[in-house]
Amino acid sequence: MPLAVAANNMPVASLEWFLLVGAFLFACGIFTILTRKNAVSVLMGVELVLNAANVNLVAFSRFVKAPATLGPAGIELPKGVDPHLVYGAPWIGGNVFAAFVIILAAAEAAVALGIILGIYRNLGDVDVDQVTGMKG
Amino acid sequence: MAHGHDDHGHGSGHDAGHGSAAPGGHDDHGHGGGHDDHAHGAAAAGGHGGGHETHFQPAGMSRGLAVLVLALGVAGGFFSLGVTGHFDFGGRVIDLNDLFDTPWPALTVLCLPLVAAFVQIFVGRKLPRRGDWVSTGAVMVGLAISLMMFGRMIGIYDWQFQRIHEIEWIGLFTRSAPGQPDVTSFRIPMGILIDNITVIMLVVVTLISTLVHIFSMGYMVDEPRYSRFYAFLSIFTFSMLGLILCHNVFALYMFWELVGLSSYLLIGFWFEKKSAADAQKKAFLANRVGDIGMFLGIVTFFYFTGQITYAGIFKGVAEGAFSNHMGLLTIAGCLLFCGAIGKSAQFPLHVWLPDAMEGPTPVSALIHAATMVAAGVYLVTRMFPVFTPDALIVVAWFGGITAIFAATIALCANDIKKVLAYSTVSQLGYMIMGLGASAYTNGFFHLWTHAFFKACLFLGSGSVIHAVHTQDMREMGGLWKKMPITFGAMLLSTFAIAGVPGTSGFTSKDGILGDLLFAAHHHAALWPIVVFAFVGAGLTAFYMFRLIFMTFTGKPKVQEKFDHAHESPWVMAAPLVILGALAILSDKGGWFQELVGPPPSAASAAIRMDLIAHGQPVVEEAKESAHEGGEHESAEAHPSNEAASAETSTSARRHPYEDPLEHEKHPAHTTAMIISIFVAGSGIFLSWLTYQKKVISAPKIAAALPGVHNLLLNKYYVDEFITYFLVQPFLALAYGCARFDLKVIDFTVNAWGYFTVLCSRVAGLFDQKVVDGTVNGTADVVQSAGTALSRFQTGRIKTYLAWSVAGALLLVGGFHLVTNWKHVFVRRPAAVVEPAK
Amino acid sequence: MQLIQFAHGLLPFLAKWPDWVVYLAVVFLFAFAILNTLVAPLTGISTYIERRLAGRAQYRWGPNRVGIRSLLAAMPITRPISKLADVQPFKFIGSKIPGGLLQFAADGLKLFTKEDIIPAQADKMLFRLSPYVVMAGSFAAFAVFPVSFWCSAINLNIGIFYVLGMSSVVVPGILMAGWGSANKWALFGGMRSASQIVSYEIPVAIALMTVVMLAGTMNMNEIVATQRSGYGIEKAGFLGWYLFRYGGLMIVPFVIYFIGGCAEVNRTPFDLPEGESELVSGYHTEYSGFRWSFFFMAEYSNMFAVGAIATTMFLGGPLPPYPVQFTESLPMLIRFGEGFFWFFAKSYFFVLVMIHMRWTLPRYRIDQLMQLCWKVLMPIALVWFVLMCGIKMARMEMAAPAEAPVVAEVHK
Amino acid sequence: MRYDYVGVLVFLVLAVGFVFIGMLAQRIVSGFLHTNRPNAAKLSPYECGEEPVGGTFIRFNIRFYVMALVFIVFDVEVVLLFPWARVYQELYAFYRTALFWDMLVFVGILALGLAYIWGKGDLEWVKTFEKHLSPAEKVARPHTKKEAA
Amino acid sequence: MMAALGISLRDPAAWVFLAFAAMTVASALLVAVSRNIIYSAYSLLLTFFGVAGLYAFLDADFLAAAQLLVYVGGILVLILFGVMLTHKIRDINLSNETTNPIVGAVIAGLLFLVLAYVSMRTDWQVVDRGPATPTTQEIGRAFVGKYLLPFEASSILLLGALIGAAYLSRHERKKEA
Repeated sequence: MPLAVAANNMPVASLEWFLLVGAFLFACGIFTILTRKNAVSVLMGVELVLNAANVNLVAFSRFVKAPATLGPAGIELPKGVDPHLVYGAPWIGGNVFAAFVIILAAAEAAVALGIILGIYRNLGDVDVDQVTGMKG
Repeated sequence: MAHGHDDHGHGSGHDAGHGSAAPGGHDDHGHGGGHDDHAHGAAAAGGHGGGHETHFQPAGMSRGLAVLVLALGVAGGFFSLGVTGHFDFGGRVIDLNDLFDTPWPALTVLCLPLVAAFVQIFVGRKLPRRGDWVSTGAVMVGLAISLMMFGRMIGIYDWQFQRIHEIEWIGLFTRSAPGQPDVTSFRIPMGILIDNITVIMLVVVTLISTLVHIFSMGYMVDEPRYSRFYAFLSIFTFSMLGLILCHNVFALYMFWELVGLSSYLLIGFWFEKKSAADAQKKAFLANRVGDIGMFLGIVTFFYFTGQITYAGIFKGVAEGAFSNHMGLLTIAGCLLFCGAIGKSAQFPLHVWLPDAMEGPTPVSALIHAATMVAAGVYLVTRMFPVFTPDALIVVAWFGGITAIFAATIALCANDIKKVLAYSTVSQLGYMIMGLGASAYTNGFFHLWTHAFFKACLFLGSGSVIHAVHTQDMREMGGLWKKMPITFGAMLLSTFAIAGVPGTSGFTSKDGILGDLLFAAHHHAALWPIVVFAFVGAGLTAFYMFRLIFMTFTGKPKVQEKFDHAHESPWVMAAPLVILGALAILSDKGGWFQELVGPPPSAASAAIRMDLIAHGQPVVEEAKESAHEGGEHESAEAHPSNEAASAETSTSARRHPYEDPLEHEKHPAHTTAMIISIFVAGSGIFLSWLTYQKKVISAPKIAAALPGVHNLLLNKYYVDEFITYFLVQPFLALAYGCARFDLKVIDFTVNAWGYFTVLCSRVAGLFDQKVVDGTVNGTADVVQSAGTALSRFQTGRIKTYLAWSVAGALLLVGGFHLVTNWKHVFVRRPAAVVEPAK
Repeated sequence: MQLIQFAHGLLPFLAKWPDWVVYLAVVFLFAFAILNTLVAPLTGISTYIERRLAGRAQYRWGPNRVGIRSLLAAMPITRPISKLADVQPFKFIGSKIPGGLLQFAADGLKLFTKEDIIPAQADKMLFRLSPYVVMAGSFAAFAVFPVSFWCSAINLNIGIFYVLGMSSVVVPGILMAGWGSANKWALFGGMRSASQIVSYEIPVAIALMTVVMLAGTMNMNEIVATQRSGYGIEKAGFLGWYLFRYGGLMIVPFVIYFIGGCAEVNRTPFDLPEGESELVSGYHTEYSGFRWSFFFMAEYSNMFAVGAIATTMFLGGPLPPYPVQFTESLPMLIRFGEGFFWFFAKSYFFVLVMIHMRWTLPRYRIDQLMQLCWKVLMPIALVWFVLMCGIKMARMEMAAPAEAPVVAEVHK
Repeated sequence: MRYDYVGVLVFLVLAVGFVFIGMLAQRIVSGFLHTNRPNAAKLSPYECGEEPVGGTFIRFNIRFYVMALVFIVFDVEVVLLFPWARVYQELYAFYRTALFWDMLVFVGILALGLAYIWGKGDLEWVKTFEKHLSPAEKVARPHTKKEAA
Repeated sequence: MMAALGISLRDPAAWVFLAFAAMTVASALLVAVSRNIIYSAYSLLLTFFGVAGLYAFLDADFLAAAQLLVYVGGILVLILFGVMLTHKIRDINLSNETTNPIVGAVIAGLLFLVLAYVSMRTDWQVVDRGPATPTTQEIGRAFVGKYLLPFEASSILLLGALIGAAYLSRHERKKEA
């Protein structure tokens, strides 16, 4: 008995499973952001949210119908060359965007922690509820 | 070659003696007419002994000469390499047709100066010798490649030779439909065009630029901003090369502006001087005036043809893009010519060029004599097919007026560089005039020859200024003994510009005059131009020899300056020698006439030829003679004839240009030659009489004609005219507007204000009693509401997030729930998995 | 897949089993073998060798008692046999066997039976979890090492990238240990260690990326395969290794990698995180007994991993230094042994080098350490990466010159 | 390919299991041998045998954070460059030299960042400390930069 | 059964998947509710690891490793540093209090419900892509092809982040001194 997953080339679980996990991560992230007083914790919530988005992106990339090609229009490749071998598989877009989200998360974490440390130095604490300089 | 030490060899040794052999005759004149021949004679006697000055350094000079010969040999080597067309590099045969068949050589020539400029800007000061060798080396490499190209051009010898390398620069896509390939809706190509004109211009620009770079090593050596100067020179070289290499008008316009920018930077190089700063602004603004016209012209052509490449525009015009608007085509041509008016300093906008002499002299030589100002001429040459006959008449008139106009001003100028500047303006007028009179080949030929002798003259004047530290010719005199090389080179160039037979200037100017005469026979509107041209030729000879006589011969006016004068170091002298030789030699061979011909006709060519040849079907003849049987009957309307070029690129057959009207033009040329020799001779003679023999007294003439003299001294009051009739009116208009604003509008406003105050007094009572009650009530409501609502603005980011998430939820979920409440709880069928393809 | 086929070929009856069972079994065996050869015992042996080498360096003996003879003498049953050592020829043979060979076993026994102390103030959970993370991170990297020709536990196509990813899992584990110990030295050591490991990961990754760029693949088996030939020779022996390719230019990334690798395993001269004169013992100060030995094991297996990566990426992995055709016709099992021998020998060579470095070089200061990383290794690695890209570009250009990049040629 | 990750899992499980079983066995043996006899001295934080001084609160040098920050930026750079390095060879036939310039622009921009923080002194570990030194002390302290190189 | 659940429970890999998903979900929940911030941080480690596992299940091998390298090796370390730089080691509670947990829970729960509803009710156009292929080269091709501009632009983003964060921390040091 071979692996059932290998039979139909699809991942072990259907798209909805991944989306549900993503949604749960997202909700957890939002909950964390909303309820935590500690700025570092809030940052963790943001990371959760970004991860949730990434799970969705990759899941869609894997499951959902993709455009015909990633190549530019009007440029002919030499004959016999598979455009997917040059421009990449068309469905890879989701993965690429997930990679960009990872980059974004890294940049965001770096800057956010800089800000958090600034708050810490100034207020002696990292309670985001005390950062109300913009209060009207 | 660039490694010459700071060798201020005040060379006037044996080698220099050769150069002064011919001027020796003039020296005798100096003796004859000299007022103070005692001291002069003593000096001359010493001079004949060889090195009357204490600084006698034959070693430096001979080394310079050796380098010179070596350089000429190398240059000749590159040239002959190009002529050969291939060379054997250790078994690998390198095909030099690749110079044209690939874009990289041309791009190398283009980009090296840019790289050098960046190097100079960022690290120039830290480099040894302050980095002058970077710029010089860059442009020298460009010169080598250009010379190879030049040789290859001679080797190919096809007047219709042309190569275009283009890429898509901007392509805007329109998405047609999902899954369908996108459609390109708009493309702007970028590329380079190489043809004979380009190659010739390349050689001119790189050669002059190289020599000026070398010259500047001596001239600018004391300059604290030395490396910046070289950076600017490199930027200029880059811009100019880009201008001549690009294949479309957009790029042309960009580089055109870049050239303007570098000119701005270089004119104001000594920006501490107010005059220099003013001059640079003036040059910039004057150019902008012309450029607006040019831009409008470009836009017009783009609007009608939808193309920006030269070939595309010509094709579009030939295919009748303007067929319903021939008048507009004329206007567009004139607008395009506006750019040339600005850049080539034609009549109304010439004012910037003399002032531009505030820049360092090498700059004047490079930019304001040889190359940049030629850009306008180049523009007209390049866009020649789109000029209608009417537009050409306009062009010719502008050129003619400029030629005579500047020549007369030069008569009275005393600043050596101003004289040269006005002579430049005048010569540019000749070129423009020639192009306007359909003397395409000779007009462009004059650009080529003029570049050399004018650069030589400017560099020579730089050498003189370097020696005597003044620009006023009235303080010079007798310098030929001190500066024999400078004198020799400048004399040769003066012969050329005056049109002495045997020199290059004679050939080109005579060609223009002949063509002009021929054209005037067929178009009466050109007759005044002919008169202008011949008178201008005489005046040119006169004032140029005036310059020579006042500067080099006679006795020194200011002895102190004369004593300190010395021959320039060899880095300055060598370019002079080369350019002096080229001033004589650059017309030899006749290749130019055979390689540069008017381009195949666009829309207006048939009409133009009709104009010139009275309806003879010369167009067809020209085509057939060029194509040897005319493979393409329709070639006249197609600038891009691939079959012909594919043949020329490979075969060794020569395709020289044959002027179909050569026989018709012959009498005119003969006449023109005779007249011009006479005119030039008389100009020289009069000049000799006036400034050497002092038979004719110039001050007396000036006193006799005070009005004319003042007019000329004040340059026809053009600057004043512009000031009073353009600047002042605009200022007055502005003042007027301001006064209108102050008096009328403000009065109205104030009156309205008083009225309002009055009304409000009345209304105030009502307001305080009735309205305030309402308003205060409202305000209280608003305030309490605001206080309540401001609690939402907690300043806490989390609260905001909560609200936004809740809002999004409400929008997405709530809306869906409200609209689809029936379907929310009904399950849809499961998704279907498509099988693998 | 290869492993499954290999297993099928070895034991035909496995074909009846489900694929995944076979696969799991094979990988499990493989992993178990690695754990029990390259990780646990090798740590002990390396300890012994290190102490002996340290003895040589410090002009003393090092462990020389607890050997086979003392083992025999310790147990009453075998004690008579130990007496044989006084008799020829056993005396001669015995003199050739170094003493102290079983020291590591004795140490292991001691550690196993030692008291397991968890400080009262420690965060017990983190304290206990840390060895798991550290061990998992350092052991998982072994999954892709090509221990012989086309023979790794997993033939992962992101091979080297996976190694980098897995080795970065160790860092939170170390911080876990440092924090969980509730000891200022431990926390300090943990932060220093994390900072150092992550910093040196950059030059290391760039140096490895240079190889990936040259090889055009990240699969470690394929990277090894690209090193079979070089300089135009199809089977080039050692000339094909990336260390010697490109005219020796790759030595620079190799050196950068090795320095960075030494720093990543916190070995002298980069042992600041556990410098005993400053921080007692770094992040595992509070650990003792068997729990401590996992950190110890992770350190030594990491050392071996550094050597293995260097071997795979730069020194041809299991490829022998002589051209492979000499032994190509040998039976498969011998070839496997040959590959394993070379892989192990080369990798262990680096371990020995690291041991020598420890007893030769003084320790860096923290600022020097960071400056070495960011101001020396990192710029050089980056520049060298670009340089090698340029050289690769030049070579590809020469191999297949571009057509004239002319899009359109318009003639008059 | 999907099998490969099962393999990774096997390795992870084995490593965790190794530690788990090891600790379990140790627990059993220690229970058997009664080696586990904690007391207050044993359970206090180890500070070389001295009484623990002060709390364990340490004011960390912010440099640790800066290093991690620089690291994460370049880590991401490496992550982005790996796919590029992977396809450099095989796509060269199509993109030619443009491929190299792509990378150079990317690396160059980040090198600018490195140059920036380098020039601004963010890579100096002891810079803030040196500020407080008197000139004489500074002379006495050899500059760290030269030593590090 | 598969049609209803979208997963075959007879498949052992499905159990592994479920274990991973459960681990991810549980650790995410722990991040959200843990009283101890350091536990939150280490739960985040598990979440990241679980997400990496999900990537592996989605055949995104490169992203799985990148997740480990960047999230676990980079961002998590940064967060841990952040925790350690802003806390005393002896804090029992590590000041990880929550405010308004009820409101947060309601919002997050509703959010989850809406997202779950959308993902369950949408008729996804699922296609079979055939056997899984390595993604690294595909991502690389996309990087130098269609996504070249984002690729280069991301370096600008990183440059900005680097300069910005360095500036912030430098500001810190000045104050400190």
